[in-house]
Order: sequence, then C-alpha cells, then structure tokens
Amino acid sequence: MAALKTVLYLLVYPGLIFLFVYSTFAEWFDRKVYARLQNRMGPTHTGRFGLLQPIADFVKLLSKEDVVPDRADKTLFSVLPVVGLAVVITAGLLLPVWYFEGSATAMVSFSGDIIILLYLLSLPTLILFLAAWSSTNLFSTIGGTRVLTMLFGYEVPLFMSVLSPAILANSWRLSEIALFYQHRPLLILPNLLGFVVALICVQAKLERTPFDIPHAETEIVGGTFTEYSGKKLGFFRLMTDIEMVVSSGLLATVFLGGFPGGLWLGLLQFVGKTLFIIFLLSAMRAMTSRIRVDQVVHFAWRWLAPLAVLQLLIVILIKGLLL
Amino acid sequence: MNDAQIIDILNTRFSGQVRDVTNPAVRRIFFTVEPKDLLAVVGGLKEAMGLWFLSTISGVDAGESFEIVYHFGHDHGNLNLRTRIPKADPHVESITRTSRGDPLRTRAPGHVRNGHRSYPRPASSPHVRRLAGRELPPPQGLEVRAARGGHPRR
Amino acid sequence: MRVAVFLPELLRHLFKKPNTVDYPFEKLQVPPGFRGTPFLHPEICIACRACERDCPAEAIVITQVSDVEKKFRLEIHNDRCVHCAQCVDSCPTTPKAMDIDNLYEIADFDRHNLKKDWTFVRAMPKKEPKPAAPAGGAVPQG
Amino acid sequence: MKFQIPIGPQHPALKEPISLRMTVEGEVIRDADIRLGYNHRGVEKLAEQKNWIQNIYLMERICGICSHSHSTCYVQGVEKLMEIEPPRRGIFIRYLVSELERVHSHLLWLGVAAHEAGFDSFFMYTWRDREVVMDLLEMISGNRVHYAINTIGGVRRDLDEGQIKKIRDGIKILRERSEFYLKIGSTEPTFVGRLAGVGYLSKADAIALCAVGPTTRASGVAIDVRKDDPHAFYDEVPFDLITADTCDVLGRTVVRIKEVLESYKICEYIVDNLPAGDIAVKAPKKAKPNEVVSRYEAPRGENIHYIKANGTDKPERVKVRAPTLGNYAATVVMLRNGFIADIPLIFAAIDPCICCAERVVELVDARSGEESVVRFSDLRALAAKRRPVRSVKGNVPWPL
Repeated sequence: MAALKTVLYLLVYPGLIFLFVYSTFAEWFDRKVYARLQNRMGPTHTGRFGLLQPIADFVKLLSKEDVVPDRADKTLFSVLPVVGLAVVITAGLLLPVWYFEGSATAMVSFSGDIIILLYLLSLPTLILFLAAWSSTNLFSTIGGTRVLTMLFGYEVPLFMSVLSPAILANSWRLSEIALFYQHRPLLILPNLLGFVVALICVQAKLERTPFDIPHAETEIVGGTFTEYSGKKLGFFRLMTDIEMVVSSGLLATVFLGGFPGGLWLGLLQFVGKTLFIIFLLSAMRAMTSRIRVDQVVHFAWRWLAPLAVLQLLIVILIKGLLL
Repeated sequence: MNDAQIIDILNTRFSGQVRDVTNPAVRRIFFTVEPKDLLAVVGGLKEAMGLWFLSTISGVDAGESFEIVYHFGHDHGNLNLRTRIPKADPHVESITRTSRGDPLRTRAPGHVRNGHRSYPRPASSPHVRRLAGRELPPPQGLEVRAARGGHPRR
Repeated sequence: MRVAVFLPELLRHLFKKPNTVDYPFEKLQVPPGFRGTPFLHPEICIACRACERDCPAEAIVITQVSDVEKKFRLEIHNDRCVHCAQCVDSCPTTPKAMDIDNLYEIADFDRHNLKKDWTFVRAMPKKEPKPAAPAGGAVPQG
Repeated sequence: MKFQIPIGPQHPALKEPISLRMTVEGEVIRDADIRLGYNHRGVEKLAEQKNWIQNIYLMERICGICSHSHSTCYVQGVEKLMEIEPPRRGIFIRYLVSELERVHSHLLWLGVAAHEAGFDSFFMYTWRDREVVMDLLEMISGNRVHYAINTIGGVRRDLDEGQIKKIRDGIKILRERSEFYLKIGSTEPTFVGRLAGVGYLSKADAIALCAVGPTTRASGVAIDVRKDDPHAFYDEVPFDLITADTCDVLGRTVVRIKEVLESYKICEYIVDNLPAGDIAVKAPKKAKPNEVVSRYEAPRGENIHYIKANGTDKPERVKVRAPTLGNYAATVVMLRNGFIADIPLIFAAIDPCICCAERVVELVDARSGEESVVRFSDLRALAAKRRPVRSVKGNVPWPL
C-alpha cells in the first residue's frame, strides 16, 4: 500500500503531472506579465486567455522532426534532456509544501536537504554545457563555454545569499527554516538584501535576460540549443520551466517564510509566493538589456559577491546579538 | 570655396591633364582626365583642395569604351572626374594609393575587392560575358552536392 | 548610476489595455485615400492605353476584341500590380475611368484568381475642346 | 587559436542576406570580411528599360525603409534633366514626407538596435510609437511603406486642413516620446553598458574611409547633404547639424535620436508656412541628352543618383549609390578588436540597408582564382537536372 502511495505521490501530486501543469502555468504567467509590461497582448487564443499556449508549444515540439547531427555523440546527445528533466523534478520533491502525514514535511525531508536542493539546481547548468559540447556545432560550443563562464559568476553569491537565512534559522533543514521564519516574521526583513542578490542569481541560472547570453539568438543563433529540435528541445524547455518553479519555490521557502497552513492553504501559499517571485523575475527580464559574458562575471564579483558577504555579516551579527 | 575658384584651380594647376571642364549646375563640376595621369590629378586635388570624400564611382557603357566617373564630395558640392578606358583592356589604376580607401583586403595589386573595384566594370552592360571571353567552366560546387543525393542534411 | 530606469514606464503599462490589435477579430480602419486594388469603370474608358503605357509593373493589358465595333478587353493582373495608382493619374478621362479602392486583403490561394478583366465598347471622348489631360498627356492611339 | 565564424547569409541577426566572415581568437574578433551579392536584382539595368515615370516606382523599391529617399533623389535629378521647377507647395510636401520618413526610419533602427542588444522592451516601445508616424504617412500618401507621393515636377497628393492638424498632434506626441527614448537610450545602465565603447571608429578613420551619415557624424565629422548641398529647400529651414564625438555605437544612437528631434522642428516649420498654389507641374515625356548627379541626405547617409539621358523617354544610365555601401569599409575597421557578442550590434549600428547596397559579384573559383559568370540558363539547367531528387510535393511550373 505504501509503495502504491509513493508511486502516486511521485507520479501525480508533487511529482510529474503537477509540476508539468504548474510549470506550464508559470511559463504562461511569465509570458503574459512580460507581454503586459510591454503593452502587448501575450498568448490569447489557445484555451481561455491563452492558458494552453505553453502546453501547445510543448506538444508541437514533441511532434516535430528530431535531428541528431552526424558527428555528435548520439547516446549522450539524446540522454541529456531526460536526465536534466529528472534532476529538476527530484529537486521539486524536496520543497516543504506537499504535506504528507499531517506535518509540513516534504516528500523527503532530512537535515541538510537545502544543500541537496542547491546542488540539484546547479546540475542543469552542467547538463546544458554537456549538451552544447556534444552537439559539435560551432555556435553551441561558444554557447557552452559561455554557460560555464557565467556559472563562475553567479554560483557563489547564490549559495551565500540562500544559505544566510538558513544560518540565522540555525538549521539546514528546509521545513525547519520555514517554521523558524513563520514564528518570527520580523526576522525576514534583514534577509531582504540576500533576497535581491538571490533573485539576480536565479535570473542568471535560468538564463533569462539580462543573462540569456548562452542562447542569445541574435549573436550565436541558438547557442546551446542550436542542434536540438523536436522532443529533445521540448524536454529542455520543460526542464527550464520546472527549474524556474523550483528555484522560486526555494526562494519563497527561505526568504518569504515557507508555506504554513495544511494541505490546501499551503498549496495556495506556494502558488501565491512563487507567482510573486516569477513576477519579479519577469519585471527584471522586461527592464534590462542583455549584457556580455565578461560583464556578467565582472558584475557578479564586483556587486553580487560583496553584497552576499554583507548579508552574511548582518545575519551573523543578528544571530550573535539578538538570539 | 565656390565653383569659380575650383574651376580656376583645375585650369591653372592641372592645365595639361584636365580638359572640357563644365559647370552644368551650381555646385556641380564635370571634367575629363586621361587614365594615365589619373593618379596625379587625384593626388593634386587632394593637396590643393583637401578633397577627401570619394562618394562613388559610376561606370557607363559607352559603346566601344567604358566611361568611368569618380564622384568626389567636398565641403560644399560635388566634383566629377571622368575618364575613358578602352573596352579591350578595361584596367585603370586604383586610386586607393592616394586616398587610403578601402581596407577590404586587395588580392592582386590594383584589384580591389567587390566594394570599390579599381576597374568598375558596369556589370549591368551586356558586354560583361564577352569580356569574360572564356568558355564558362562548369559550376563545381553545385555538382558535388547534386551527386550526394541532393539532401544536405542526411 | 541610475538603476531600473525603465521600470516606472513598464509598471504604468501593466494594467493598461494592450496597444496591439487582435487582427483577424478586430481590424483597424484604413484612412480614406488608401491605395488598394485598381479597377475600371468600363463605360467611361476610351481605351487610350495611357494606363497600360505608364504602369510600372506592366499589370494592365488592353487587347482589341473585335475591330468592327471597337470592342476592347482590359485585364488587370493584381498579382503584378504594385498599387501605385499611376494608372489613375495617367487616365485622361474626367471623371476617371480607372479608379482604385482601399481593399488590402487581396491574398488568394491561386494567383490566377487575381486577374480581373472587363470587355467593353470604347466610349467616345467628349466633343468639347479636348480636356487638358491632367498628367501624362496621353494621346489616344485607338 | 584562430577560427572563422561565418555570420552567414542566413542569420537571425541579419534581416537580409550578406556574409560576414570573422576570424576570431577566443571571444575577440581579429579581422572581418564582408561579401555582397546575395540579393542582386539588376535594378540599374531594369531602369534602362522603363520610361521616366515608371522608373519613379522602380527607384522606390530599391529599399523598403528609405523608399522615399531614392524616389526623391531620382525625381530631383530628372527634374534638372528636364529643366522643370516644381512649385514651392509641392517641394514643401515632398520634404515633409522625407522628414517623416527619417523619423520612422530612425525609430525603426532604434528598435532593431535594441533588439540586437537584447533589450526587447525598448524594441516594443519604440515600434509602438513608430506607428504614430506610420499612420501620418499613410494618411498623407495612401500607403505605409512605398509612399509614391513623388512625381516628376512635384507631388501627387495635397494636404488639407484636417490632415495638417493631425500632423501637428502626431508630432507633439512623438516629440515627447522621443525625449523619453533619449533618456532611456543614454542612461539605462545595461543598455549603455552594451553600447559604450563598442565599434570604435576614430575621426581620422571615418574621414579616410568616406563613411557617411550618422555613423560618421557620431565620429565628429560634420557632413550632411542637407547642409552642404541643399537642394531648393533646406537652405531656408532653421535646423542644426547633430554630431557627437564619442565615436562608438552609443554616439550613433544619440545622434540618431537627436536627428529625430531636429526632424520634428523641420516638419513643424513646413506645416507652419506651407505656401498656397498647385502641387505639380506637367512634365514632358522626353529629356534632352544630358547627365546629372543628384545627392540627397537619406536617413542612413548620403544617397547619390547619377542619371544620364539620351533624348529618348528612357534613361540611358541610372547609377544608384546607397549610403550603406559607403559604410561597409568603415564597418570592417569597427569590427576589429570587438567581441563576438557585439558583432550584430556593431553591424546594426551603421543601420545597414543591405538590399540598397547590393552589387553584382563575379563567381571566383577558390582553387584557380578564375572569374566566371553563371548564366541564368545554366542555373535553370542545373535545377532541371536535380528535379528527380527534389521532393514530389510541388512541381509548380516556372511562372515567368
């Protein structure tokens, strides 16, 4: 019976089906907000208000011709999208919002799961690099090197800014961190600086403007995805969507005090807070222009890293003086 | 620097090399030069009037010869230098020696790449194919692709 | 260093009506005088071939159907037409035989449907002194 | 290690086919090679087979964005050949449309440059406000792109009171929006970060390579045909020549936006003192044998038409030099020592109108260096030979 329940949880609720539906909804929300910020309509004709547009795109990609370049490493080239998807969905299971057995614990919750979540979220970047490298195309090679160069820029500030509230909450367990901030809502304020730094780093991780350099279509055609088409490209798109949902879930848990209030209220809180974060990401995407790779690394180490260290300092001071 | 001054510069300084200077409209001066002293005149104009702006080179198919018109712009008008080159041997010295001109790599001396050609053969004239004069070699590139089943991607 | 210079403008437009028009369902009005598709008033046409001579795209073809009763056939190839309305300007008749409407949705699945033709008997030019043809100064060659 | 990147004839950044071969070392460009000839349409040869009136509409179709520039340049030349003087009201309306076209061309460029730099919101906003000037042009001339308002000896349509009022309102909105774009274009940190110091063209290089238009004005070279060689209109209009001395893409952006603000001043001057009278003079059918060079300041730079008449009703030779061809030499110098990420931005900074600057190119055999011209019939024969290999779907017979 428990096995059946686990399979049900894996496949339906917090797992595949829910994440697929919710991430396509999140992509629709992002595209609609981005469009309305630019005073245009956004997807409107597929389904009510264009809700089914991301799903329509995904199904279209599934039906498209799937070309594998001659000199590419066929197995690696084909496996990577699926592995990327798997990694990101498992990261989704760690979020403390699924409410099994009554208490607000994730599908799998143990001390140190924030480290696992951060590690699982940085795996897709390496998968993108491997995908670019294995498709033996000039433009994707450049895209791949750019993915790695950017990784060195935003990875360290992201880890520092996400872990500083965990240090304040004095535990590495996501649900405990969330619980800590639910009991002391005032302590969210000192973390706002870390929240801004984390937002910028997540924008870079998801490769969205101003950091969408690896697949900047006006410079290097498709970048990492130049040789990908059909099902593989569809899976990569889905991977990026789910990664957006999971990253904003992580930020909501750590910075905005988790998702209290039982199964349904928790889910409502989860949807509300992640959409708020996605709104901020869309606003950033609409507000800025794409910057060059060297500027990303320069900006990261000149602004993001010092701010993250400052945030760490604030957290340690508060921890020492107040608690 | 109005037209009258330019005309008397042309007549005094390049008296031997320049002939039939006409001034059909305000700020428009046409004059003819022999191909052999083209470089001298252009160099001279550069020093005398600080002429630096070569707008373009027009080629006109005038029956048995090509008429090449160099359009120079100067601070308040337009100066047009005309030369005639026989169609049998359509070569004229490239003026990129005097004005620095075109940094696109020049393959053979005097032969500028397709931006500003030194012998601006008006490709639109019917004589271009006879000028090429040789039997047309088969276009190799397309042959190879056709042989390989035609579909590049497979 | 000004940050987020564009944000206030963006946020102001967040709840405004989008500027884009949902084309097939709402259509923008074309201003009067828009140059759409040329067409002929056959009863006024004096078959002087001014439009055929001045059409930059050679989209107008006038053939003589029968010589006895001066029957002509004017054919407009709308796929070649560049919609410049020079034919309307070159037409010497007053009121103009050649006219242009403001239809711009003329796409079609088969280009042969884009040909329109009129067969008509040539109207005689008016008897009073030859109207000073506005532009083009066409001499009817019959 | 060096390798060659083809920003080839088909590339998302290039709206029209042109080939830029970059030799690249890491992310830095060492050298660039521009190749033309992918879009040759034989406009000059075609112009020799059409009469003077038909050629107006052919000249317009040399370029989609600066169609009025080519048609005005051509009509100016032909009016000199035929020795007729268009009435002042016709001249005023003609240059009103040319200034409005400069506005729409610069706003279009601003959006495209923003898109190349990845600033899509700016692209959406500039192109939304460009609709105001497009509607004005559609109201005046009856079409959004090819206005066909010029005829030999004047213009074909008149302006009435209602249209003049609409033009004034439109210009008021546009001026306020353009000032906003000047603020955004020069202060938004991520956008300025991409533009400043990119595509450097020193003043000496700009002069030596005969660059034209806003590209050279941003390097401090003050040449503008409207000031140097005013044709019957611009010498009486109060407007000033915009130059910048930053010599980079940011300078070109600022020069273009300020030029748009100048154009509003010119448009308002035209609309304020539009003289009465008729708008066109009847033009003869033939022109006496003569030659003329007509110059015009297109949005991208100096436009030259060299027209030669031989007494018949068809021109003997029409030579068109569009401004973009003048800037190709400067582009090669600008691209050197740039980053790969900046290639589309630098190339877009000269506002290339590739179809304007198209030249026929000989096919050169890579091995033997021998030049040859492939006839149209050869290409057709080859296509016929490959037909069995082609997919069966549409064997549409050759329409021409």
